[in-house]
Amino acid sequence: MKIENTLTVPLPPADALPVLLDIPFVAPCLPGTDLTREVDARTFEGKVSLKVGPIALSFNGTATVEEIDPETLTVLVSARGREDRGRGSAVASVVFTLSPEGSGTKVSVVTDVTLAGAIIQYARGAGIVTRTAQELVDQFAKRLAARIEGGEAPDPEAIRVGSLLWKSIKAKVTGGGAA
Amino acid sequence: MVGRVFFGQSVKRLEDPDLLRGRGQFLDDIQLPGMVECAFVRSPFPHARVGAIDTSDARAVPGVIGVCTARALPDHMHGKRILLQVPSPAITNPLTQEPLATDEVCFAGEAVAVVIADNRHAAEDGAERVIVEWEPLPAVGNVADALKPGAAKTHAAMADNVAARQALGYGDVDAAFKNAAHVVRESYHTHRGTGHPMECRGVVADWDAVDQRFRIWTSTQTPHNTQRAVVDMFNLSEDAVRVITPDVGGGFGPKNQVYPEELVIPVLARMLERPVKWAEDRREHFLTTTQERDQLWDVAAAVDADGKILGIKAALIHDAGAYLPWGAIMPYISASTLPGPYVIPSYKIDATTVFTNMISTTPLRGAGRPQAVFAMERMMDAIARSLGLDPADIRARNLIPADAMPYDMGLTYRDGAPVKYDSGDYPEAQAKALHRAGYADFPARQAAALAEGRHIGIGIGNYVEGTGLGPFEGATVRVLTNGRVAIYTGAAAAGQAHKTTLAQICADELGITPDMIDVTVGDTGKMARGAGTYASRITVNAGSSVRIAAGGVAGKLKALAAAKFQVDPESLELLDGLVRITGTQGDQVSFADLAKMTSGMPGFVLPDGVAPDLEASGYFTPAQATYSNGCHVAEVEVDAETGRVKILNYVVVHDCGNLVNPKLVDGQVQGGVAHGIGNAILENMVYDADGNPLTTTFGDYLMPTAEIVPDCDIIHMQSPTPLNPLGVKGAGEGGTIPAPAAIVAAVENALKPFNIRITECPIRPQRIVQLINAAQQNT
Amino acid sequence: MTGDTRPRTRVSLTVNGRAVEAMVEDRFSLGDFLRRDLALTGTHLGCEHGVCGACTVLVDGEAVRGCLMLAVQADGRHVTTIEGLADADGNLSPLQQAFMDHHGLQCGFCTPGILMTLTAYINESPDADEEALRDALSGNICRCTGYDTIVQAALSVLKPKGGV
Amino acid sequence: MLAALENARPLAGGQSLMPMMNLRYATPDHLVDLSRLAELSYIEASSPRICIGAMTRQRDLMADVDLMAACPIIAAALRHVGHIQTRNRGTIGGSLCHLDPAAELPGMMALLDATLTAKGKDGERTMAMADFPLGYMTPNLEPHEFLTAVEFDAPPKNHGWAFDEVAERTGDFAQAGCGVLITFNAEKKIDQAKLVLIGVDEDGPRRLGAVETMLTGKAPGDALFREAGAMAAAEPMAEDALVTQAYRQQIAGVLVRRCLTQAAGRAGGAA
Repeated sequence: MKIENTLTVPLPPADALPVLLDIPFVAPCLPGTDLTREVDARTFEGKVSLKVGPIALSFNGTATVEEIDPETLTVLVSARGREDRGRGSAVASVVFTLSPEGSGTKVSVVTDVTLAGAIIQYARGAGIVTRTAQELVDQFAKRLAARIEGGEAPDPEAIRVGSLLWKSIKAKVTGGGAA
Repeated sequence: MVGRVFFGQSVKRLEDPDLLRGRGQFLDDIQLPGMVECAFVRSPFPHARVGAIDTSDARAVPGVIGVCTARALPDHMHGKRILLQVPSPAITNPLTQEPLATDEVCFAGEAVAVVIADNRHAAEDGAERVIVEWEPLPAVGNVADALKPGAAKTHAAMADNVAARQALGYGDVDAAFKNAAHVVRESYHTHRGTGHPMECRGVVADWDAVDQRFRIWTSTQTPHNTQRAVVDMFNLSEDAVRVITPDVGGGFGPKNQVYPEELVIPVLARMLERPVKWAEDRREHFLTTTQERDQLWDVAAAVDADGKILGIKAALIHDAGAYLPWGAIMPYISASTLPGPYVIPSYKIDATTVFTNMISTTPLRGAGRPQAVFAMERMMDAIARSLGLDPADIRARNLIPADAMPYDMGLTYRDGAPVKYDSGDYPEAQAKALHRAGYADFPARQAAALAEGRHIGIGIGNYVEGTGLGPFEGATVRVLTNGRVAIYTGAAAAGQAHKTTLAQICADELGITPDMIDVTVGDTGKMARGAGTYASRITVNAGSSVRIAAGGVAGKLKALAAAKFQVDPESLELLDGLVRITGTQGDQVSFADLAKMTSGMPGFVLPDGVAPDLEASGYFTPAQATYSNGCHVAEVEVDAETGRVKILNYVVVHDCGNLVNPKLVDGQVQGGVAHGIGNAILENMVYDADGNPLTTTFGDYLMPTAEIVPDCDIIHMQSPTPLNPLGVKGAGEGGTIPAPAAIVAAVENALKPFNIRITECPIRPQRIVQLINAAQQNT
Repeated sequence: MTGDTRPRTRVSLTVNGRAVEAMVEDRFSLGDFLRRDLALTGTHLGCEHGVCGACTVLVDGEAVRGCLMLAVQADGRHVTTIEGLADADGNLSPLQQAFMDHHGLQCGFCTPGILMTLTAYINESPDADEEALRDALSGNICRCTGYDTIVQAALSVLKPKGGV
Repeated sequence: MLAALENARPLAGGQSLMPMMNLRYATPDHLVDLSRLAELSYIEASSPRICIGAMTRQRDLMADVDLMAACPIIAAALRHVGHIQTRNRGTIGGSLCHLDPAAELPGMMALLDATLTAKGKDGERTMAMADFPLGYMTPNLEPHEFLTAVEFDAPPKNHGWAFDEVAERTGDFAQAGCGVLITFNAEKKIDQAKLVLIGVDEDGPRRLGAVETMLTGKAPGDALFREAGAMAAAEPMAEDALVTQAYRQQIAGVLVRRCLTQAAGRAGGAA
């Protein structure tokens, strides 16, 4: 599943790049994330907790900065995690591509998530899993932009994805009307 | 009571008294002292490399006794794969599964480790805590993708996804197409489903350290195959491996495989020196029990001006799934089934079997035939449409006439013998079915319904089915010293009432009632050789061998009594457990007394030429398959706005030769149709593009229920086969085979006003609506 | 194995008319408990997610899924299983007998659940017609029979004259 | 007790939670069995305000004569809820809290504008059904809270009603379902129409406010009900691995039209 987002940050690309490489700074922007150990400068262990309706999931895994290309202003981060109770596995690669936009930087975030195991072997839940992944990545982009702009740490608590979605759907229904 | 015959009677089932009281002994009901239970650690990924496996957390779980991975298995198992059951030169990559995957997993659900605990709950807790480093690999999640250039590879080390190639045919197809007045082409797609017996699989193993031998109970259709595979894996003698089938809660094909668990559980029992049980749960069944039916067909028919078929050209891509446990039999059966009951002067088909990263496919009730019949019958409807003829008429013009029997089709069947239809009246079968279904006045009914806004339709499915496959099945019949009779056969039962059927056949030979007979099925310790229950072969093979063996015992009984009474054996008859001089109230001797005398009683001297023990064995080895046939006519109503289909009427004309027990045959047909209804309108095992299974509960994979399946109107024709002493043919799969073709044709016919064409099955409401919407947009 | 920490609870209930008292693992379903602790293996587990109906038993006379009720919830209740359908002398109930007469079963795995469902249903709705019966059966899956002989067996018990 | 325990869940009839636990999707550490709370099992349906205890079983709801007389749509919807065996254990409160997108009872409560009462460590609070779903299978309840009761006004005596859904088999989760309540004024115009869809929105039942407004004051008829169906079919709807948005929209539109037609036919004073 490929999820694409863009965010703009009020720093020129040369200054924005080191920020994206600062995993302890970036990681908490993914809701429900808790870094537990720095393995080396580029590799971190952590935990992502989330709730999909009645199902509480907790992924333990590692995130690694795989490639930094200062020429093309591209960063590749890979992450993989295993759900605590073996209900699934997730493998993700995130490519950040920076380009100047005005005085700031436009960051394109392309996330490719592969989910496997019980959590996705459920046809009726496929829609909500896709939506949850999309929502998490959207939230990540928003929170990262906010953090770079404002500097404050985001709320580390595991989010109830449902409640976030409720607001977005309400907005869609009241604002958007019929499709 | 003289002259009483049980063959042909709907006697009550010998199996029922226990089953109705909850006293069946199914696999999971087995409890042995000191027994432990298992749960497997299975790949979440459809395709991945297996890295390090950390079992330390799992071992700390309360109740967990141990964890075993591929590398912890005994040396002799390393690198060894499960015995390929049906080898064939057509197979380019004869790859079967490892008992536990070592380096690479190729479908979601493939096991890499097993957790042993004091109960299943604790074992599952442990399995949750085994941490495997997976490296996901690109996967093939769809049969249509497997041959595309640049496709992912199902097995990382293989050059492509081709598992087997087969080409069949006869006659001059090119000439036929050149001379054709019409050429009709269509493509078809049939989807995956599976058998879903209500009892999942399971294995119990016990290693006798004193005698150095295994006892293995497994919920299988083919205990001798399991025995062969265990013997092969462990380098043991057959005497050291006894495989026993308890009561089996349904099979339908997938239980005729040998599965990794049937090798892993025994090795654990030997390593731990205590009995070990694994009982599959339904989720595992969805992931790891074999499936079938995904095929892509391109069919072209050359037809003359009168609607007679001149030739058929076809190409078939068959989805093997990840491995080939049963070889490449289904596509071969499909290819040889396509021509069916029709005169097809020339024929050419290329079948390609491809690997995909989904659970392997193996024969499932119908075994490649439902797909072939779907393709052929849909093509018949397409020809009818294209020539402006009635679907019944186009079939009638092409059916093999009864006086052409026996009919050599021109192909070689899977048993190596020519496909030679032995008996049957195909035109009469169709005529009877149409008559019973009220086909002649259907157009009037259809018009009347349409006037009320109701869409009803009718569809036909004809088929011929090779059954009663060899190589053989055997049976031993023995008179016990208490006067009862025992039958032993290797053929395992899974609900077909083998015990009842075989007892009926034996009872007639011995002049007793079936309830005097105890039948033991599916125990390799009781019958050294056997093939198993598949291919609708048991009544033909085991039934005939019981007839032979019982005949041998009857001869022995008479010889002994003749010696005792000093009379000619010809003057004796068997009745109610006695041997007596025919028609007189004179001398008689009981089976029990004769059994005691011949069982080694001191002082008793056997008459000349009579071997000890009142026992005889028989093996029946059929010369070729025997061909059952039939015609199904379905009438349905479709809600064109929601796509919901209701089956209003279902007629089956069924010819499986002589009927041993008509009620049992009716049960097979009715149950088979129910399965076919599932294949037609409900059951679809859905995978995503990466091979992740999505329908893994009974809430998402829809089995037919009581309000879906109508009471079928079953008419039996009986064309006895000359190929076996009973004149019987197989009956277990004919209910399923033509059902998707007939039902889908009926749905299409009901939607005639919308002019849609349905070339796939199952056809579900959403798809029906999509087709209607698409057709309306085009007009 | 060190200190088994798996929680257990004492339950007392009546099973097939017999008083039963036991320590049961908290997480055991009623089906697990009947099969594992009481060796009443006639109740079968076919899916453990509440769809197939093979595990159906009667609790206080009502049909319930044995896989969707915890054993501890059966405390103080009257449970009837397939083993309790025949009378004390082992004579089949009229419904069981009808299944035998009509070939209402093949492999017999789903049969206990179906017999329990129908026993309760026929008791509550003795006037049911075929359509109602089929609706009542919709929570039990049988893969072998195609249902017709099951429906015929049940109808024969319902109909005053067809009964056995 | 719920407040004191970590990762605890209340267990009502268990007909939704138990399958998820057996499949190891849901893994609570503690379950608090509410089924022994006999005082939460009651139906008061003889007065204009109908009150139902949260632990009332679906079976009892179907069998209650007063409820059937006052509000027959509930029993009609319950016929589609699972099977006999699950309705014998399943409760109204359990179904509401599980909040499956396709569940019939949350749909009925949304249709009837029910008020829900929850109890927790801080006492009782009430909320409108409209405020109860927070998102996908997420009820507006704190971990220490559980539902005790629902109440709603009985529909007017001469109301028309209909419930229908599309599912491939009896008892399956609805791919879409629709409930309608309708009343007519003296001029045989629609006085009030209430419509709810289930199974079309991951976040719970969806009332069709715009359709209700459109219908009010109009004379019933096929054209009007077709228009209502078309409006419903234009709503955004959920999509999963098996059912597309387009199909849900189509069947929802069909159900709206059919249910309006049937409900209008049943209403006193209908045209």
